[in-house]
Amino acid sequence: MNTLVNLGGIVMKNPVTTASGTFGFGLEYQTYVNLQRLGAITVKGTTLKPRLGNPPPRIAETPSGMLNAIGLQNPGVERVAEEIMPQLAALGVPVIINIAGDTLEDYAQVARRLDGVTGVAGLEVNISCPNVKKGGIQFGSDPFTASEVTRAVKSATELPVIVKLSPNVTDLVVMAEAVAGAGADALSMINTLVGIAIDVDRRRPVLGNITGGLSGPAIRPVAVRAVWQVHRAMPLIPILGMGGIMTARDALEFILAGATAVAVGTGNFVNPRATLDVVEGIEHYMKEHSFNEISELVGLAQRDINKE
Amino acid sequence: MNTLVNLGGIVMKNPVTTASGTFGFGLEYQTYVNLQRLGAITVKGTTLKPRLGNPPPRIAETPSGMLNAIGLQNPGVERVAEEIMPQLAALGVPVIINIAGDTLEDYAQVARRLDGVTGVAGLEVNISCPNVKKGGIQFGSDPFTASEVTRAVKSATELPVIVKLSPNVTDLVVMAEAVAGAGADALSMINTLVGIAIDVDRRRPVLGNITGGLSGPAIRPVAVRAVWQVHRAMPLIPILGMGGIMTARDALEFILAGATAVAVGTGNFVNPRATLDVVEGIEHYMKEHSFNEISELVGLAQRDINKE
Amino acid sequence: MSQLLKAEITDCQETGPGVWVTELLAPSLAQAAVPGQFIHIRCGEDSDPLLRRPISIHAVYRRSGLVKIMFQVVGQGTTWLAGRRDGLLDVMGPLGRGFTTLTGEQTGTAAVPRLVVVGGGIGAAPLYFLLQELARAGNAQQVKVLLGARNAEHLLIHNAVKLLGFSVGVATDDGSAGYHGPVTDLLAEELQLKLDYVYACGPAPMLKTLCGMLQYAGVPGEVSVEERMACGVGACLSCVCRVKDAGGMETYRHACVDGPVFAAGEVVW
Amino acid sequence: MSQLLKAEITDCQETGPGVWVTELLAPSLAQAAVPGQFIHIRCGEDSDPLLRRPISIHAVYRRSGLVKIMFQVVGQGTTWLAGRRDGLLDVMGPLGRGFTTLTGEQTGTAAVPRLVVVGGGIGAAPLYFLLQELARAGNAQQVKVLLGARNAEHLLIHNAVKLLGFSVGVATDDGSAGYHGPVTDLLAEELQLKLDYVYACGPAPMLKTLCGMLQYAGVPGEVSVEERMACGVGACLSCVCRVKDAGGMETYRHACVDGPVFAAGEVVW
Ligand SMILES: Cc1cc2nc3c(=O)[nH]c(=O)nc-3n(C[C@H](O)[C@H](O)[C@H](O)COP(=O)(O)OP(=O)(O)OC[C@H]3O[C@@H](n4cnc5c(N)ncnc54)[C@H](O)[C@@H]3O)c2cc1C
Ligand SMILES: Cc1cc2nc3c(=O)[nH]c(=O)nc-3n(C[C@H](O)[C@H](O)[C@H](O)COP(=O)(O)OP(=O)(O)OC[C@H]3O[C@@H](n4cnc5c(N)ncnc54)[C@H](O)[C@@H]3O)c2cc1C
Ligand SMILES: Cc1cc2nc3c(=O)[nH]c(=O)nc-3n(C[C@H](O)[C@H](O)[C@H](O)COP(=O)(O)O)c2cc1C
Ligand SMILES: Cc1cc2nc3c(=O)[nH]c(=O)nc-3n(C[C@H](O)[C@H](O)[C@H](O)COP(=O)(O)O)c2cc1C
Ligand code: FES
Ligand code: FES
Repeated sequence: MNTLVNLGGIVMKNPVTTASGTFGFGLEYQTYVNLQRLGAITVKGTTLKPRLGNPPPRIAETPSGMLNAIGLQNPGVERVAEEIMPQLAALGVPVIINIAGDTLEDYAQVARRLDGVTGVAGLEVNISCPNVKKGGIQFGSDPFTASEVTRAVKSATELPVIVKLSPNVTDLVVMAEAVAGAGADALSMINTLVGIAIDVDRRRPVLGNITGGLSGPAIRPVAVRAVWQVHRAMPLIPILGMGGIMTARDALEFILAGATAVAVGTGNFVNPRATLDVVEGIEHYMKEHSFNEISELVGLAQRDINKE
Repeated sequence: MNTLVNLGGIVMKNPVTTASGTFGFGLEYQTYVNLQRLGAITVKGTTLKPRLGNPPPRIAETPSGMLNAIGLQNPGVERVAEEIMPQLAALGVPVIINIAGDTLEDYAQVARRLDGVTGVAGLEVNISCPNVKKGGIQFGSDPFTASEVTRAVKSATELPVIVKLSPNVTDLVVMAEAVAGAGADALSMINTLVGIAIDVDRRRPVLGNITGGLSGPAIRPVAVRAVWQVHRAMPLIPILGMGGIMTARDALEFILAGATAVAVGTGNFVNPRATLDVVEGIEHYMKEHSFNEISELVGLAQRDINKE
Repeated sequence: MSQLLKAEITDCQETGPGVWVTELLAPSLAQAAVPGQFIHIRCGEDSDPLLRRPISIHAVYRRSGLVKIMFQVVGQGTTWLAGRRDGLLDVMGPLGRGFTTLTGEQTGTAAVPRLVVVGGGIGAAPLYFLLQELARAGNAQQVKVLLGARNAEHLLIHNAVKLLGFSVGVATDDGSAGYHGPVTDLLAEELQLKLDYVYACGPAPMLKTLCGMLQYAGVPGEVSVEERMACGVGACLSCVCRVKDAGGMETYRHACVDGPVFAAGEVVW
Repeated sequence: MSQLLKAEITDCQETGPGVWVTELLAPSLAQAAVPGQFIHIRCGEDSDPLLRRPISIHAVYRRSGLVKIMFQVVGQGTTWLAGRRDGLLDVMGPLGRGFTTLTGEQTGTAAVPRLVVVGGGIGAAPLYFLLQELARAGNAQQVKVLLGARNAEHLLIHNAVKLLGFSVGVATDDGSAGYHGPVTDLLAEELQLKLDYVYACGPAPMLKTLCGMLQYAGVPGEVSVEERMACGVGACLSCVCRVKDAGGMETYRHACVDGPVFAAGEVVW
């Protein structure tokens, strides 16, 4: 049985990684998870300068989901490269670093700094950040700015670049085409949906930041649809699928819809062993249904569906 | 205590109605609900000609939500006007008819046919239907076509017109402004999110139609956010809020975020008395917190939030 | 008339591998229910699982106000249900169109009609209530019950049905009890003699075969089908079953209100 | 070291109005736990409620491997938890940084230090474990315990604490037991004499007042705070608490790993 996948140049021994921001730098979960069993570790959003993040409360629970407004708290790319990467590199597992910024130049600088750092196997570009120069409009909601960010990052690094798409758009395929056209090696989807929870007793939003990002099982159908649509339109670009994965069956929904690899996010909070349970469950499924190559499963649910 | 609201010309004795497609024509729930206690009854999507709907399976359950792809099964506007409205009119409760179509002309004709039919208090225009003429692009995802539909319906009827917005867009406020500019008397939000569920054993989509609309508590944070954003941008246009309302507290989230009235949808399936529980729960809340007018609550959670 | 009620759970027992029988104290349900109808059960207080689960009424004891359901644990909802040993259960019911329980008069024959009742797997659940009613009507002699299962261990209701006085034929996929093969083979034998009516419930492939056989033999009957349901009351239009109408035109009917029991000749498989 | 484990529920009792004590058989937890630490509990098998719930360790019996938690039913998760009378509970723990249990040596004084332990409402829960440890260290004489509650009925742990040999002062909002007023008034009295260290847990307003009093009096201490948590292990960065660092600069610390116990002077209210 072969579970090896190639995610746009990042070679993973199995298709399972972690969703950025939900697994810290991996080390936080070492007590529960043998990190070396993971296909890759995707770490939290890293910016040029350290960031303190948003005022609390930063999370709110919603039915089968949660809202978060962490606000990209992180120690900055310098400390990630100098202090954290050496520890992670020692594990021998590919590390994907999620990067973010307020300007194109921010993204490019972070990417440049990480180029060649031992252990870094690829970058995941979070384009759901407001573009300060363009009046707060998100890079991720406009195909042109999204392609600009992609180009800026690509030209700053030799590393494989995954662009992470936001589901909060009218047409995800347009976004996918734009960033693929600008050189993205892979796509990851989905980032969180924008949501609000109101505290009915205090008559104000629960979160300090008012809006937050909705994640968890609640959004899974939206995420699977995103993967399906993009894989259908662009079958050749590898997709890292995520959104509400708790079990191997959830992960298989994404793979059957067209994802080459999957990431476990909020699921880690519920079951700290979720990543390994997914790895083992996929292996079990392949054995049970006699699949030798994980690639046979990718997009399989679309096979008998007529092209419109 | 005064719970009377005016939803763009539709006067409701309390702010609670039903979400289109989830309450049949109301009569199906008569055994469980005293329909006369409702602020209004919103009935299922009605088209010019009868429609058979999509092949089964038409629903799939997802975490705290469900996907549906009913495909607008309905008996057509003629039978709704002739056979169903007389029964509903006898109740003395305002009836809102949800209308849909493939072309502008379809919408206009359905609206014209319902103009003046006894008991019909207003129309709710479902713009999440593919525009046949424009190659299947949804009316609801393009501001221009959405405003065209609104104009077509407005000029075909004297009835108050509520336009129902789809959340599957990059910027809901742009859509809201477009349809308000075209004469919509009120807005309703949100329609379902587009989703897919995969049957991992059969390795194909669960729904006959592949994609379905996600509803239920899972989407509530997205719906509350939609109401919040639109009310913030356009505080004067009344909003009918919906998406995952199961209890009075859920309904109050929408009202505090800026909704003038609320609709219970998927919640009816779980608790057939949900609408009345919401009516009573809102009254109880107003008593407990000494609010005399329901209007005092509308948008209250935004009051102390600085305008950006 | 259907009601929304909190029924007290008075008993809950595992009666087969993964098959549970829960007993509810619900006098209004016991009074109103007809065989083939179902109840719609809320499984939990939270929003996952969200939708109610439809389960047929398995047995009714009108005098004591007790109602039983029999269900197979297959997923989230039924797992939750099997864990309830006491307390109150939130149910809607009775719902749907049940079986037409035939008497001699209804079939227009002077004699007691000759009926066959066919159950496959967990499909046997609603048939016990039907047989209770047929036994009360006093025509057990003229009813043959055929039950199919994967193997002997998975056979349901056969002992209880014998106690009601019915003659029972058994078929298993592996031959570990009764006939070795599909239960429809036993029906084929019964169809050699004149038959007035057949009632059936079971997996879709079995019902499909059975409807074909009945059509070929010209014998009327009724089958209970399963569709995914949300509302249970005809409001959401999710539970469609493809049927032929009187004129032979194909259309959709709703399993929750037009069914779950349909005339055997009506269903398009 | 923290573990993910299935702990057997050996008992569950309501000990106050809406306050429950659940006993778990969890030897590894009993061995490793320090007062002030918490466990992170999965409440249900489905996805609503989704996140684990953090609950402090209330009591530990190392020899029998038993651990108790004491919790107030306030919502979905705690309602579920109060319904568990047996079976296995999915917990992670022990988590967080607990109280520094002071001995004479640590404070640098030759004599046994004079300590005050202040609990408000359900905040008393983790303090019992702290007092168990202080009693084991044999300095019960030098510890004063102050407990506040809404009214006499809502008072927690006071009898158990007396049994451990501690002297207890009580305050209630309505005067139905002990002093009529906030428990911090009792602390003010204690602060008249020399005090070495104060431990506290309770509602935020109480802790805020208390930290102000300690700062004014120049007495060191520790408080346990509550923040909303997702992961419980420092990975999600949700549970931030605003603190002053050594240089007096304000920054965020994470209640799940840097706390829930913080130095009283550190927290910015
Ligand atoms: C009218 C009617 C009467 C029924 N009577 C009985 C009965 O007496 N005993 C019994 O054991 N079962 C009965 N069923 C089937 C029962 O409703 C499903 O097994 C149950 O809903 C599964 O719920 P779950 O949460 O355990 O499984 P899920 O996790 O929801 O699903 C497990 C499997 O069951 C299927 N399923 C889910 N919901 C339905 C549904 N509404 N209809 C058909 N399949 C479904 C799913 O596709 C999946 O394969 C009946 C169904 C209907 C429609
Ligand atoms: C380190 C720590 C230790 C704790 N120890 C105890 C204890 O020993 N006994 C006890 O009764 N409670 C304790 N709590 C509080 C307990 O975690 C919450 O009461 C519980 O999570 C509420 O869950 P629920 O599902 O019942 O309520 P929900 O429906 O989730 O919420 C009910 C209320 O509780 C608040 N709440 C929810 N989650 C948290 C959270 N993580 N932290 C703070 N407030 C929250 C909500 O804002 C809401 O007002 C502790 C909290 C923390 C952070
Ligand atoms: C607490 C939290 C923090 C997150 N931080 C980031 C981040 O820094 N960068 C990013 O691209 N996505 C971030 N995400 C989004 C996740 O990586 C993921 O796309 C999303 O949560 C959906 O997956 P899930 O439902 O499995 O959590 C965060 C999500 C959560 C819940
Ligand atoms: C089974 C079903 C059928 C629906 N049919 C319609 C419809 O005909 N027209 C329409 O505008 N919305 C329709 N909707 C959407 C609902 O009216 C509502 O916008 C959505 O379900 C969100 O609310 P909820 O989460 O409370 O269900 C339907 C929803 C469901 C679940
Ligand atoms: S289940 Fe809703 S119409 Fe049948
Ligand atoms: S709860 Fe996740 S960092 Fe503290």
